[in-house]
Amino acid sequence: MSLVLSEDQQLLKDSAKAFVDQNAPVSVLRGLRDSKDAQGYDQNLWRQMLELGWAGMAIPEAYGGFEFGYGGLGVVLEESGRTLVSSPLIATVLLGASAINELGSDAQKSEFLPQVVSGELLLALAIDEKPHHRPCRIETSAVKSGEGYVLNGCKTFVLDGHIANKLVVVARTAGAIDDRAGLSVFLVDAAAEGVSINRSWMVDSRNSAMLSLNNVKVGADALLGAEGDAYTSLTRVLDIGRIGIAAEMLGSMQQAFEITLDYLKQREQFGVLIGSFQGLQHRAAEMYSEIELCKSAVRAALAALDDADKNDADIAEFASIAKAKLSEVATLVSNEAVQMHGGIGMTDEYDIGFYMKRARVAAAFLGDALFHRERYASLNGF
Amino acid sequence: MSLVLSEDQQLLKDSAKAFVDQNAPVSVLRGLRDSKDAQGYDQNLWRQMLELGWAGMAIPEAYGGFEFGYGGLGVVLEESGRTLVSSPLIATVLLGASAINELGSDAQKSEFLPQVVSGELLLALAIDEKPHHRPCRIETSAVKSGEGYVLNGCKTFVLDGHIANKLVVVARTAGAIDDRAGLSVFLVDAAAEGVSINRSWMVDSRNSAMLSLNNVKVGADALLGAEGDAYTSLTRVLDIGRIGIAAEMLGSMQQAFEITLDYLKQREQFGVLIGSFQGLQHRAAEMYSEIELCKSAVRAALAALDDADKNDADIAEFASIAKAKLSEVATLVSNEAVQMHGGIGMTDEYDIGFYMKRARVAAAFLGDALFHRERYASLNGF
Amino acid sequence: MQAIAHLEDFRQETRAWLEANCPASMRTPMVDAEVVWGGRNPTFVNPESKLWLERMAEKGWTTPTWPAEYGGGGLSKDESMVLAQEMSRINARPPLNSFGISMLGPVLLESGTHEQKSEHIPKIVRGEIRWCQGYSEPGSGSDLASLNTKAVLDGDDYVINGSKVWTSYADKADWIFCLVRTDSDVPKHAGISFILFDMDTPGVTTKPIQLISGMSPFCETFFDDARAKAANLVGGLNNGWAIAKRLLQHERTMISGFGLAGSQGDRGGTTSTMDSVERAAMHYRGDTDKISDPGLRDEIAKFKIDSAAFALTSQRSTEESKQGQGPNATSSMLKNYGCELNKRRYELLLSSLGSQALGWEGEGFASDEIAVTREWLRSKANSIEGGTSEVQLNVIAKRVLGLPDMLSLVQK
Amino acid sequence: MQAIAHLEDFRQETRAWLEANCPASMRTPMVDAEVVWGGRNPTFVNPESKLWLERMAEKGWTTPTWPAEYGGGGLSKDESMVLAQEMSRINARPPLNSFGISMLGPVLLESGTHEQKSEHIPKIVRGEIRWCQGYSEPGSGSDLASLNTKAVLDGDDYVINGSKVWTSYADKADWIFCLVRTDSDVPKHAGISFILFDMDTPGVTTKPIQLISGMSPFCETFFDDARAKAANLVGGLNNGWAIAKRLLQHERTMISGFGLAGSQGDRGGTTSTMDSVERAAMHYRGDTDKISDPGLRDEIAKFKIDSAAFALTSQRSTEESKQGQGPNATSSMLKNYGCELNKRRYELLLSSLGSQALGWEGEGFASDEIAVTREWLRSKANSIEGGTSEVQLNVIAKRVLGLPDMLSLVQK
Repeated sequence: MSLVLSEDQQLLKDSAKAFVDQNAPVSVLRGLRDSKDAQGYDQNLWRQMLELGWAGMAIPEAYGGFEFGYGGLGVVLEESGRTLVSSPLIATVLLGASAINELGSDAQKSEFLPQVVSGELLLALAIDEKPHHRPCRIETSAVKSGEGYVLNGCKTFVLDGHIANKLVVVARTAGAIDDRAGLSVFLVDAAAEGVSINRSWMVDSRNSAMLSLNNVKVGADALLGAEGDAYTSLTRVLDIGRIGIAAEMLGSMQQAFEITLDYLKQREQFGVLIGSFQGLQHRAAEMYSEIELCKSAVRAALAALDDADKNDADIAEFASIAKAKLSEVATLVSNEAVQMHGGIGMTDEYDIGFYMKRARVAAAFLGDALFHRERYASLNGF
Repeated sequence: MSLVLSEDQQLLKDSAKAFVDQNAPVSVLRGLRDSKDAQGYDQNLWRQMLELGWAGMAIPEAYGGFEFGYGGLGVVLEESGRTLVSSPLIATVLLGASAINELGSDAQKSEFLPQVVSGELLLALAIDEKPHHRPCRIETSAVKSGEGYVLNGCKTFVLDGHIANKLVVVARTAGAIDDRAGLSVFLVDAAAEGVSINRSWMVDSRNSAMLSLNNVKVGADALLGAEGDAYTSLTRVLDIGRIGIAAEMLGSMQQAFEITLDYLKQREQFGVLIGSFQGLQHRAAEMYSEIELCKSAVRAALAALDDADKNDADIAEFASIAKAKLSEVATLVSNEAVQMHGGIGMTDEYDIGFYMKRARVAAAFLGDALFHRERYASLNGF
Repeated sequence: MQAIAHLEDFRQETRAWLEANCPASMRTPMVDAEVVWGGRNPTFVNPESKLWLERMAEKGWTTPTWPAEYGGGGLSKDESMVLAQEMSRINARPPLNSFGISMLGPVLLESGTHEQKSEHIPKIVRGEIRWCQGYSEPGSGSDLASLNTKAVLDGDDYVINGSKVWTSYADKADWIFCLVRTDSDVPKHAGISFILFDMDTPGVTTKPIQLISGMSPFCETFFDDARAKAANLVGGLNNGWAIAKRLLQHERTMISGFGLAGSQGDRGGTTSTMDSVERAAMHYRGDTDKISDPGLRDEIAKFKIDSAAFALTSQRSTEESKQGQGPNATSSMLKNYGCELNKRRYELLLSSLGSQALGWEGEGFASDEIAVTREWLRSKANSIEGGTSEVQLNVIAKRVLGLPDMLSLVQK
Repeated sequence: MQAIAHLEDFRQETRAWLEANCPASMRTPMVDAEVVWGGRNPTFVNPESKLWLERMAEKGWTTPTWPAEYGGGGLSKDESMVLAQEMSRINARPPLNSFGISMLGPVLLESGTHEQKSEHIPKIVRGEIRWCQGYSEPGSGSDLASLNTKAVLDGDDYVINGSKVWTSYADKADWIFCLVRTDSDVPKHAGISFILFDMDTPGVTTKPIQLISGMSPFCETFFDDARAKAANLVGGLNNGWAIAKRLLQHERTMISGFGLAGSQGDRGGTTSTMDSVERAAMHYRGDTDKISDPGLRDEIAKFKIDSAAFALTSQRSTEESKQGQGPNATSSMLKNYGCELNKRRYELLLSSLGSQALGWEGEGFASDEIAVTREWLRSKANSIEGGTSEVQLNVIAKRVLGLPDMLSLVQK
C-alpha cells in the first residue's frame, strides 16, 4: 500500500486542479448563496464534471463506471475542496452510489449505478435523526406490509436532500434504538407519497434537508441488502464517506493555509512583513506539520479502500484516524487563517470566512473528532 | 470574601519570603537528597519554622495555635514552595492537624494539636491504596474487637510516613469498596505492633512511604470522629490539603517562571537576547496569564476556607478549581521552564529540574487535574 | 458626617425625582430594538424613551459627573454613585447609548478648548448629535499609527482625503472624531492630529461592511476633499496620538468583559439553554445526569474552571486597583484571556449543538440556534478588534514582563 | 541480468560466511550491557562479541560500503543491502557501535586527505579508536557557530584552549573530532575549522554531566593549551562549518525516529506494559474493557491517532524521497513532531501510572516504573538536542514556507 500517488492519480489530480481553478472558484459558491439558487449547485459545472467522468470514478466498469478507485475519487474531492465546490459529488457519488454499490443486489447496481455515472440520478443519504451523528441511534421504522414496507420517521442533516431523486434511508426493521442488529436500508423515491423534504440553508452555503416519512409505502425491491442486516455494509459506506470528506477537507485546509501564507508574505505592519514575526512563524510551521500528517492520513485511508488486503476493521481504523485528525486540524487551520488575516478575514467580502464555515460543517458531518476518537479507542480495545 | 491579602497576611508573606530566601534555598533540598538524609527534612530549619509559629498558623487558639487562618498558612506554603522547602509543614500541619481539628473530639484536639504546634508530634495521612487518588476506594479494614479495633491493609503514597509519630489512617468499618458510608479515621501509633513503614525515595526528593497494617490493634480512643461516618469531614480535610498544595504549587510556579524570565533576559543567541524572540515572548505572556488565574484561584480557595459563610459544597468547588487549574499550569510552566533553558535546564547542576519534578508530584497528590475536572463536573451536575 | 448627611439628602431627592420622572416602561429590562442612540434624526421605538431621555438630559444626568457649565450633571463621584444605585434599584434603563459619552466626551473635557467644549459637549449630553470614531484604515490594522488619511490646511479648513474602516454606525452618525495625518515628514506617531467634523460634509461617504456572521454596524468611510474647520482640531496640531491612546484605553476595558459571560452562565437576564454550555451539551444529546460524551465533558469542565478562575482574576484586579496594590498592567491580559474564553465558549457551544449549530437561516433552526451560529462567527473578531491577541501578548511581554523588543532593533 | 546473478551469488556466499562466522550468542537480541564501542581499552562483556567484531572487521563489514583501500568492505549499495538482509535474517547483532562510523567516517571520506584517511579510517573500521564529538560549548546552545574554543597555530601544531559540552562519552573516547575557532576577525561561520586530536593529549580533561534524569553519557570537556597536529585539520583552514553541517544532518535524521515508538507500541522487542500507553493506563487503574478515566482515554486516543498519522508521514516521506518527488525539507518537521510525540507519550505514561511513576529509586517501585520516570525526564531533552524545537520551527518557517527572516534584519 503506497502513500504516494500513482502516476495516473497524479495526472488526474493535476487536471482536476486545473479544471477547478478555471471553472469553479469560490465566487461560484458565493454566487449560489447570494442568488439563493434553487438547486444549490451550479448545474453547468456539474455537467462538465460528469463529462470528466468524476461521477463514475469509483464505480466498477461493470456498472458503467471507470473503476479508477477511491484513490481517484479522493484526489477529485481534494481538488474540489480547494475552492469549496458545491456539487452532488458528495451526496450522490461518494455516499449514495457507494451505498448502492456496497449494499445493493446486482440488479439494483445495474439499474442505478449507470444513472449516477450519467447524471440522471441524484441521491441523498438519510441517516442522522439527532443533532449528533450516532449511526445506530435509528428510530425511523420500516414495518413489513404485504410485499413491501411502510416507513415512518424523521431525518436531519440530509445532505442535498432537496435535489435528490431518490433517498437512501436507514431505518429499523427490528431491535431497539442503538442496536446494531435490525438496521435496513431503503431506496425511497423522493416523490413518493408521505415523503416531505424541507431544505435547510446551512452556514457553509451548502444544503441539507430535514426529511419526514409519514406512512411511506415502498416495494420489496426498495430494500438494499438483507433485511435487518445492514450494519456491516452500512458502516463501510459511512467509512467511505468519512474518508472522502476527509479528502475534501484536506484540499480546503491546504488552500486556506496557502492563502494565509501568501497574506503573511504581503501584509506589512510596523514596517515589516507580518510573516517575519516569530510568533506567527511558529504557528504557521505547526500548521504545516499538522497538514502534512493530515495528508498522510488521507492518502493511507484512500489507499486502504482500494487495497483488497484490508478488511473492514482496517478500514474503520483508517477512517477514524483520518476523520478525527482532519476534523481537528481543519478547525485549527481555519481559525488561524481568520485570525492571521485580522479584520479583513472577518469580512464577508474576503473568501477566507467561507473556509472556516465549511470546515465546521465538514468536521461535524458523519462524526466529529470526539466521535472518531471514541470510536478509535473502542476499535483498539481501550 | 476578598481576593487581596490583608495587611497582616501581606506582612506574614513578606517575612516568610525573607526567611525562606535566607535559610532555605533549593540547595538545602539538594543537600538532603545528596546526603540521603535519614529524616528527609532539615531539622534545624524546621525548628526555626516552629519558632516562627508556622505549625500553629491555622490551629485555633483554644488548642495552642495562632488562629491566623488558612489564609495565613496558605501564604507560608506559597513562600515555602518558592524554594521547594521539604518540611513536615504539609504532612503534619496541613493534613494531619487538619484531620484532628476537623474530625477529633475536644479531648483529642486538646491532647494532640498543642503537640503539633510545639513540634513534638509529627503526623502523616494514610489514605491512598492504589496509584491513583480515589478517596472512597478504601479496602483497609478496621474491625471492632473488644473496646477497640483491629486494622489490616496497605497504603501507598503516605507523605512523610517514615518520620511520623502517628499515622492518620483511613479505614473501612462498613460498606463495600467505593462506598461513601462506612469510612472511619484512626490515629495509629507508628510504633504499634503490626505497623510496617517503608520509606520511598521520590522523584521530587521528598519522601513518601508504603505502609502495611497487619492486625494492628488500637483502642476506641484512636477513632477520630464517629465510626463509619467520616466521609464529609474527611472530604473537607482533603480539600484543605488540596488547597494548601495548590498554594505551595503557586509559589513554585511563580519562582520557576521568574527564574526563566531572568534567563530570557540574560541569555544571548544569534546576537540577541533570546527574550526578544516573539515565539518565546508569546509563550511567556501566556504563562504569565495562566499564573495570574492560578493566583486568583488559590487566593479565593484559601479565603473560602476562612469564610464562615461558605459551606462544604462551596469549599469542594473552590478546591477542585484550584487543584485542577494549578496542576495543569504547574505542568505547563515547569515544562516550558526546562525547554526555554535549553541544555542547561536538563542538567542536575541547575535548579530548574527540581521544579519540574516537584510540580509533577504535587500535581498527582490528592487528585490530578483529570480527577478534579471530573469532580468539578459532577459537583455542578453535568 | 456632614458629607454623609448631604449624600443621604441627595439620595432621598434623587429617589423622589426618579419615582416621579422615570416612565413605567423605562423600568423594564432593555430590549435591543429600544436602545436610544440619539442624533439629529433619532429613532424612538418606544415614545417613553424620548420622554426619559429629555428628562434625564435636562438634569444633565445622561452624564452625571460632567461639569454643569457644559450641560452635565455636575455631580461628585459619590453623588453619581448614589444616582447609579437608585437607578439600579428601580431597574431604570440607561437613557442614552453614545460614543460621544463613552469615548469622545472624556477626552474633549480633558483636552478641548473652551469653545470646543461649549459647542460639542451640551449636544452630547442631550443626545442631539450622534458620533462615530474614525481610527482604523484599510491598511493600518494593528499598526494604527501608520494611518494615511491626510489633512492639509487650506485657509480656515483642513481638506481631508483618505478612508477609514471599522467605523461603527458611520452610516447613522452625525459627526466623526477622526485621526488624520497632518505631517508626513516626521516619525509616524508625531504627525497625527485628532479632528472633529460633520458627516454631512460634502465628500464624505460611507458603505456598510458585511461580516462573515452577517450584517454589522461597521462601515467603510471615504473622504474625498472633505473640509473640516481647523477650529475643530482637538489637543493641538500633531498631538493626536496621545489623545488616541487615551481613547483606546476606554475601548479595551470595555471589551475585556466578554470572557465573564462564560462563568456567570448568564448573558443579560435571559435564560436560554444556550447561556450554559453544559446545559446545552446535555440538552442536545438528550442527557439527564451528565454529558454523555466524556471528551466534551472534560473540555467543558476545563472551560468552566478557566472561566471561574478568570472571573476571580477580574474581581481581584478590581480590588487591587482600588487599593492601588500591584501593577495594573493586567488590562491586556484580561482583554486577551477574556476574548479567548469567549471564543472557546462558542466553539464548545458549536460542539454541543451538533448539526443544529450549522444553520444559517430559514426553517429547521430555532432563532437561538441561529444566534449561536452567528455569534460563534462574530466571536472570532474578539481577538482582532481593540488590539489583536498578538498585540496584547506583545504588550504583556514588553510592559509587564520587561522582555526586550526585537522590533526596535529592526526599526531605525 | 548479470548483476542479479552476481547478487544471488553474493547472497549465497554471504549467507554461508555468516552461518560459519556469526557466533550463536551474536544472533540473540542485543542487551545494553553487551553493546560494543571498541577503542583502545575495549570492553567485551561477552567474549563472543570480540570474536564477532574481529571477524566482521577483517572483511571490512563493520563499514560495508567504505572503500577497501582504507579497510572498508568495498561493497556496492546493492551488495550492502544483501548483507544487511542476511544479517537481519539470522538476527545478527551489529558488531560495533561507533561515532567514528556513523558521524566522522563519512565526512572524512568526503573531505579528508589521503594521509588522513589512511591514518584514521582503518582504525575506525576495526573499532580500534573510539571517537567523540566536540561541537557545543557552554555558551553556544542553538547558535552553534558562536563557538569560542580557540586554536592558534604554533609551528606544526594548533594550541587549543576552551571547553566543549554535551560531548557524549568523552570520558571513554580516544580521539575527538572538534570544531574550533581559527579566525576571530571574520563573520562567525567563516572562522571555524574541523580538527582531530587525541584525548590523551596533555591539557585535555573531561567531567561527566549529571542530568535531571540521573547519570548520562554526556561530558564537559576542557582544553588547556592542548596541542593538535595541524596535519589533522580536515577540509581546509576555516572551512569547518560546511563539514559541521554535513554531520548535523546525520544526527537529525537519527533523532526523528523517536516519535515512531508510540505508534508501534513496541520498543525494541521487549513487551513490557509500558510499551503501550493504553495498556499501562488500564493496568494501573485495574480496568479491563476500557480506560475508566474518560479524559485520559480521549487524550490517549488523540496521541495514538497523531502517532499513527506521524508514522504514515515518515513512511510517505521515505517513499517520496525514493521517487525524488516533493520537497524533502521534511526532516525538520519530522524531527520536531517526533520529539513532541515522544514527550507526550511520557507525559501520558506518567498520568497513567499515577504515584507509581513518581519514584526515584529504592523499594516500592518496579524497575520498569523507575525507567518510565527517568525516561520521562530524559525525554525533555528531545526537543533541545540536535536542534531545539524553536530552531526546527524556524527552519520550517524559513526554508519550507519561505517566510521572511526578521533576524537577518537585526543582524548586520
